[in-house]
Amino acid sequence: MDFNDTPEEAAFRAEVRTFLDSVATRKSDPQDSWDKNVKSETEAVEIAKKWQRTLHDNGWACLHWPKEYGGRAASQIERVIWDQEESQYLVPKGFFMIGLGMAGPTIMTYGNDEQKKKYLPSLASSEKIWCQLFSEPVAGSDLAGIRTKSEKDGDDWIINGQKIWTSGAHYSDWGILVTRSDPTVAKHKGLTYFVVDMKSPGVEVRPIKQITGGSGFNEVFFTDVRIPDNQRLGAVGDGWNVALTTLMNERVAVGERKGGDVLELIELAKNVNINGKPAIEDGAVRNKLAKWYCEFSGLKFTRFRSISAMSRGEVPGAENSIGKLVGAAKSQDMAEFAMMLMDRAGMINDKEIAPFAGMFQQTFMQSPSGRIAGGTDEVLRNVVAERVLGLPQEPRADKGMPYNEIPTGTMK
Amino acid sequence: MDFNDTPEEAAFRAEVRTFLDSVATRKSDPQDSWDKNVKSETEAVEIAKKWQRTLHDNGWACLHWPKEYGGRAASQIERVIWDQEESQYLVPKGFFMIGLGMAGPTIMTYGNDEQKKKYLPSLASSEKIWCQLFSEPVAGSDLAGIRTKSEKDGDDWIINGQKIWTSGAHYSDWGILVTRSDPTVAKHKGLTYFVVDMKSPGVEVRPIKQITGGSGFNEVFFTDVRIPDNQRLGAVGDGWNVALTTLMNERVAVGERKGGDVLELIELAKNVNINGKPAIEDGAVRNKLAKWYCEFSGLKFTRFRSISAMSRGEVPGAENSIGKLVGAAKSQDMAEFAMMLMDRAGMINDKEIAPFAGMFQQTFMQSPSGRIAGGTDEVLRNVVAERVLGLPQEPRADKGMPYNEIPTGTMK
Amino acid sequence: MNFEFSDNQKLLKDQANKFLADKCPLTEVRKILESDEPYHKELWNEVVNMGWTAAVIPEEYDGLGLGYLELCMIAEEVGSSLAPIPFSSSVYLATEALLLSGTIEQKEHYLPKLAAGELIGTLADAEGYGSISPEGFAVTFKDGKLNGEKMPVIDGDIADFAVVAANGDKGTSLYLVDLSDASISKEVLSTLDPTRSQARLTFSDTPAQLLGKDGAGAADLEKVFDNAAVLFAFEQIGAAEAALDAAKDYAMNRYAFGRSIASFQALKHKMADMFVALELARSNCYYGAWALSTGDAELPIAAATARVSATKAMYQCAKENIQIHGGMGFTWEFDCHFFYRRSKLLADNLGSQALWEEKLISRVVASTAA
Amino acid sequence: MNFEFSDNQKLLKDQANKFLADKCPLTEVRKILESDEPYHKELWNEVVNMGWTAAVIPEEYDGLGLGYLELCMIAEEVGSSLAPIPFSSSVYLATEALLLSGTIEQKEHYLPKLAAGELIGTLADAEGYGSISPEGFAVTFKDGKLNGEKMPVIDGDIADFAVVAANGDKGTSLYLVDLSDASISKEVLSTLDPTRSQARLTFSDTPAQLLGKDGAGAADLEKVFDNAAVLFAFEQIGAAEAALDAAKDYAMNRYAFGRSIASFQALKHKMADMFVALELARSNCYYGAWALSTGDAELPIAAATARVSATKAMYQCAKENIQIHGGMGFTWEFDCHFFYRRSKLLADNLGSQALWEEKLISRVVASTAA
Repeated sequence: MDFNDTPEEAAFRAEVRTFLDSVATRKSDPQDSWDKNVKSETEAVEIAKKWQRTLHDNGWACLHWPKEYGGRAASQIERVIWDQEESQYLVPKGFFMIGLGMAGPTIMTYGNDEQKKKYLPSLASSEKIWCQLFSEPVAGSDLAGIRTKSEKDGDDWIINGQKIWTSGAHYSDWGILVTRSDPTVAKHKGLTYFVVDMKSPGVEVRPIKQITGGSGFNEVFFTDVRIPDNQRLGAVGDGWNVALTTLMNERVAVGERKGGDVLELIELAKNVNINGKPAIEDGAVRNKLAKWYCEFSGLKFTRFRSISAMSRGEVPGAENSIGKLVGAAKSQDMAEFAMMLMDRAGMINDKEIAPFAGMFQQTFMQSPSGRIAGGTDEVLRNVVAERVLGLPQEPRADKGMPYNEIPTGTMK
Repeated sequence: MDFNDTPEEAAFRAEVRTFLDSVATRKSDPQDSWDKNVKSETEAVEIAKKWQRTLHDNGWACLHWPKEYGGRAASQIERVIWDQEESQYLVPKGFFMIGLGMAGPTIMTYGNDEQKKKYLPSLASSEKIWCQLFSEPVAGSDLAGIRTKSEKDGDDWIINGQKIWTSGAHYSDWGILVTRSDPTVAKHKGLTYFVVDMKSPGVEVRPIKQITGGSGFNEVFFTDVRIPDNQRLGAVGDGWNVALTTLMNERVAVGERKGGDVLELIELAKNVNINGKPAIEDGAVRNKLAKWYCEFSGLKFTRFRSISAMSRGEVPGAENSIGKLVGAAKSQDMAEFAMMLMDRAGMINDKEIAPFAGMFQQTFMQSPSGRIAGGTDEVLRNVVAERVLGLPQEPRADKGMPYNEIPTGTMK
Repeated sequence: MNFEFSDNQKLLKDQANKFLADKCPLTEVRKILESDEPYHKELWNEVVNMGWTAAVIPEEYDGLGLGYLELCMIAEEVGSSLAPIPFSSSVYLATEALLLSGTIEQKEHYLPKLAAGELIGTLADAEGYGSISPEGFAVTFKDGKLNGEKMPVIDGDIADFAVVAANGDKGTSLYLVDLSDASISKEVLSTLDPTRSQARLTFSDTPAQLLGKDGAGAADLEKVFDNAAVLFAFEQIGAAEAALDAAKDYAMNRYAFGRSIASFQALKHKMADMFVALELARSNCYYGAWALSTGDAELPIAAATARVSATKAMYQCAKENIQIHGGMGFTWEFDCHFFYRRSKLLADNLGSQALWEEKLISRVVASTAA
Repeated sequence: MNFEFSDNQKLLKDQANKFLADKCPLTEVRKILESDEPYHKELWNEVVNMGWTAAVIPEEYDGLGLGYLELCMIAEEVGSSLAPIPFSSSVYLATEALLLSGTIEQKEHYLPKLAAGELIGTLADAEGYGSISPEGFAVTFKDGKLNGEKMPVIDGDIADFAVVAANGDKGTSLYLVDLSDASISKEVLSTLDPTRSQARLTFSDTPAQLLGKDGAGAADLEKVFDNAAVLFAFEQIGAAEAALDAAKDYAMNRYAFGRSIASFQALKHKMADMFVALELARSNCYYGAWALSTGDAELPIAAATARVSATKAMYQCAKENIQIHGGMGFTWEFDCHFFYRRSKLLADNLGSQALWEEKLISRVVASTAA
């Protein structure tokens, strides 16, 4: 039991570091951010594309891809090492995650030769940014319940409907899209999967304003959008299986959550008074801090165990749901508690005034989304119960029912 | 808003008190118990029967029964007042609850004239003690899933099967029994309800030892027990509706839980040290005490609201589930916490040594049953969700399925 | 036993409910949230016209002379509607402080104007981060003048006058301050709930007059807070119930896997737990209302119990309402965040949960020693 | 990174598992629970034969000289089986105290006998109700004699010798006491978990010898407890996992409403929460094991973290195992109560959760100040 790299891992890490040192600037302070001085999203996208091209030119763009598609066939642990090292440098992150991480592998599995030739090189060379068009207002946890319609019209398909929670839709070139091509069969059977040109006529992107005031996601409306049949991935009606392939390639996050964890809360507790003495001296506060410290520590070492498993060549399993399940609720509870310690001044979110520049207030508003996005608390408990503990699924009320006969509600 | 009786209630209370003063001894200390010097259960049953006859002779035995059956047609609030007053005296409680509270009203509703004549007078005069034979090892929360078989044989029925959680089965004269007379129809449709003579050949009663070491309940085994058809209540196959009538008459408990509530915990916290000072000075302890005090107080005033509703003539609803749902978990958590405060000595349950004569240790072992008996926490949450909030039931996997085709497990 | 509000009190509640449903649907709350307006002036005027600001002010001071039980009914509805008005500041805090400690002259001057809505009052105690310690306020009073900074002051930018807790010659005392005085500098603060304004007030030789006995400020403040705690608690359970109702409505009508999501145990039990928290808090609030209305000696315990359980219930209902709404719950477009924001505002505004838990348990322990 | 036990360590764990499944099924635990026997003598002899009591004792003292990682693997299985033997007292406490503070002579005398199972040791610190305060033990040591009462002492009626914390000339020190000495009176205590015996020991001029530096008892005790905390925590997660497995098995095979009760979300999510608590505790235990095995400076924090989270996880799994079993869960006939009893024994035996939470947070706060 040790925390060190194996010799192979150490060698890989050294190689990564040497490369990064040659092309990027190391952070002088962990709080440093690559986009500190970036003025607009357009500029950010340009910088990201440029950086991705540098990676590509040096063979680091799609390191987990098979070698035949220009990748390095990197293992899970090598991806972790890359992430750990890359996070030390002032370089853009995330713009190509959907394309390289999800669309690429799906195309490798389901694309025909023509499609592979068309999409994979521009993905690898990072000329194009991709987005994911799966969730709909009526279909969140129940993804197979999507409604967006695809109808065959000659050699094309006509798409009508609405997608939601699409990151980067407005600056993406291509999207991966799941549609309902046949509403008269069971819900998993009537889906068809496409690649869609995001600049097609009839595609309208609207940002979603979140309760934080910011907007990281979009709604995407499709009105008579035409997609040529040669942009279909997989057979007509086989969209559910294609989508599962995409989702299985969703990146396992083993990174540490940033901002407002228990050590910051301890700092706060040293600096505010409660019931006439520093909060850190109050038994109730200490009790909560002990609880959160145990969770903080437990999550950290659960990540270490995951990384170790990857290092042994194992694929991380559903245990990883724990990170988000525990972490999201903990973030919310800690932020609420931190504000409580600030007492009457807890609501102030002015960065100039609030402790930690309003980090806890920001977390308070941001954290509800952590308990929902990427699987609600409830879905994650199902995942743990079913996939880890092997407990049975609930009977499905809509099992085998034709999609257009499944009861629906009035709420979106 | 006030805590006082209405003039009518005050008059009734005075009448009750006058009567009780005339026939019973008032407790000098609230901890006093009527069975302090009682040597055996047989003796206890005798005392109870004698007391019940006194009540009967004075017209107080079945005060909520209609006048035509010898009752006083008492209202809900009058029953509460009776209970409040009776609890101040050294008199036996509980032995006739099933008979007077549940069997009697069921017979009034479903019994024919002959049955009413046969059972009601001896119930009212309290010669006979009744017990309830509903739950089975395979059917707890899912009561309609019972298996005990009844088969017609001439004018009799032959009963085979097993019941469980029957209080007082060993000293009862009569039992109310739900059986499955037809396993080929849907589970709610194939039930038939009987009155059974507990001294019949083939009835075997075995006490169930609980984790506390005590045994308040029994298993009852039926082996070819004969019941004459004239002891059937309601139609063949209508047992579920008869049973529902019985259950609707299950007494709404508005009494206060005894033993080990927050005020005792405060006393304990004053008297043990934790981290070098009296536990009561520790912020974490105070925080927990505040939480439990709020629950204690919330439950108390929820009871007051229920009593007020009864005083207005309303029938208490499913809101009353809250008392047990919150109270049972609170008992368990407080007992665990109390033992934690005692630190290494927490496990000692010697009455001579342990604080409060081992009350918290006793509660620790007893309280798990509080979260299960009379509806599990989970069932009570369903009750609140469905009956109070009006949320939909879950789809039933066994809906409409013949009983003998419903999947069963291997665990009892 | 009649541990329930009277039919007349319930009628008043119904009227308040209808009035606010008409005048203050959540679209009106949204208007204030999305604008720079510190509060909803038209609504405030309507509320004044309804006589709510005059409710417990005695008739001799042009009030309605109603009891606290009536005011509790109004508070529950104000809470339920999330009304963006300085009701709690002016009615539960400033008016209460005057009723409790004002001289006849002070009452004659302020109460009729408070009743008529000509003045909005507030109370300024907090001095920055952490809980206040009544032994030592940094704001000082000397020779009729206040100096120092209060931060945050709820409705400090709106109010015409404030009851200010400060350190005078004999220790903590309360003072009445006209907030239109030019010596005061006011800074509106950015907060998570812009539907209730908060400000920083800086006093520089600001004229002030003593309210109540010199040196009795800590004790007076505690009494005002106990009264206000019950009223805040009613606002909190009103809002908690509204959040639970919103969750229920959404869940009933949202389908997944071919059934209403309200039929899944995870959500059913979550809502059952919300209801349980609310119901316990409600019972404690009734107890608080009884103690407040009768001036019973149990008020300090009853008020703290109501306050603590209502604070928890509202936060639980507000945060789980978002969760039950799923993705929609964290969109700006849906209203869930209004309850979430307000839950923290009401929780922290009168002193935090930790503070009230400590008050509660101190008082309970003291009562067991007697 | 290799934050995992080695294949050899896992093999040892597998062997321990098979051995205990064979020698100590729950029917054997039941035997002790239902008898007057204070522990399972045959099992203890078998455990000694397996060499487990000799595991971390160096070879020079006739031990196996294995590492703590190996002992952690054994501890997890001992915990999982609920073995009714004085393993923790003799191995985690008495042996650790000797390894840490014994003179060569003391080690030569005791360690080979502990390794061979010829002696059972324990540690006596508690003096009645509430947490111990290391500043002042009431038991005193003077002129080679101990006087006073220790209560409760785990395995105090079984053990051949005890490490006793007492107040000597230079303050708190540890002493070695032969428990067969006629001056000691022993009273077996009635407790909620009779599968692990507890006693009151009264010393009357009982001969004792110093263990470790005179006056260093508090510090030495803290070190012993930190080591033991990691080992206790492994017992706790072993038992927690066994309770979760029992709940799962029962729920999978018990049907209601035509389906396995394990398919109801209320129970699925309850078991998911049990698993989450267990998994976080396990990760913290691994951290503790690493720190213990390497003697890292982070041990005090790691041990407390492991201890606190394992205590919580075991209690949660044990109590919810009963709940998932429904009515059967509170029958004597089913085994659920074994886990419930043991969860509290292990929780309170090494100092309560409150004590360890306080240790944890003191240490974390101290580390952030550095």
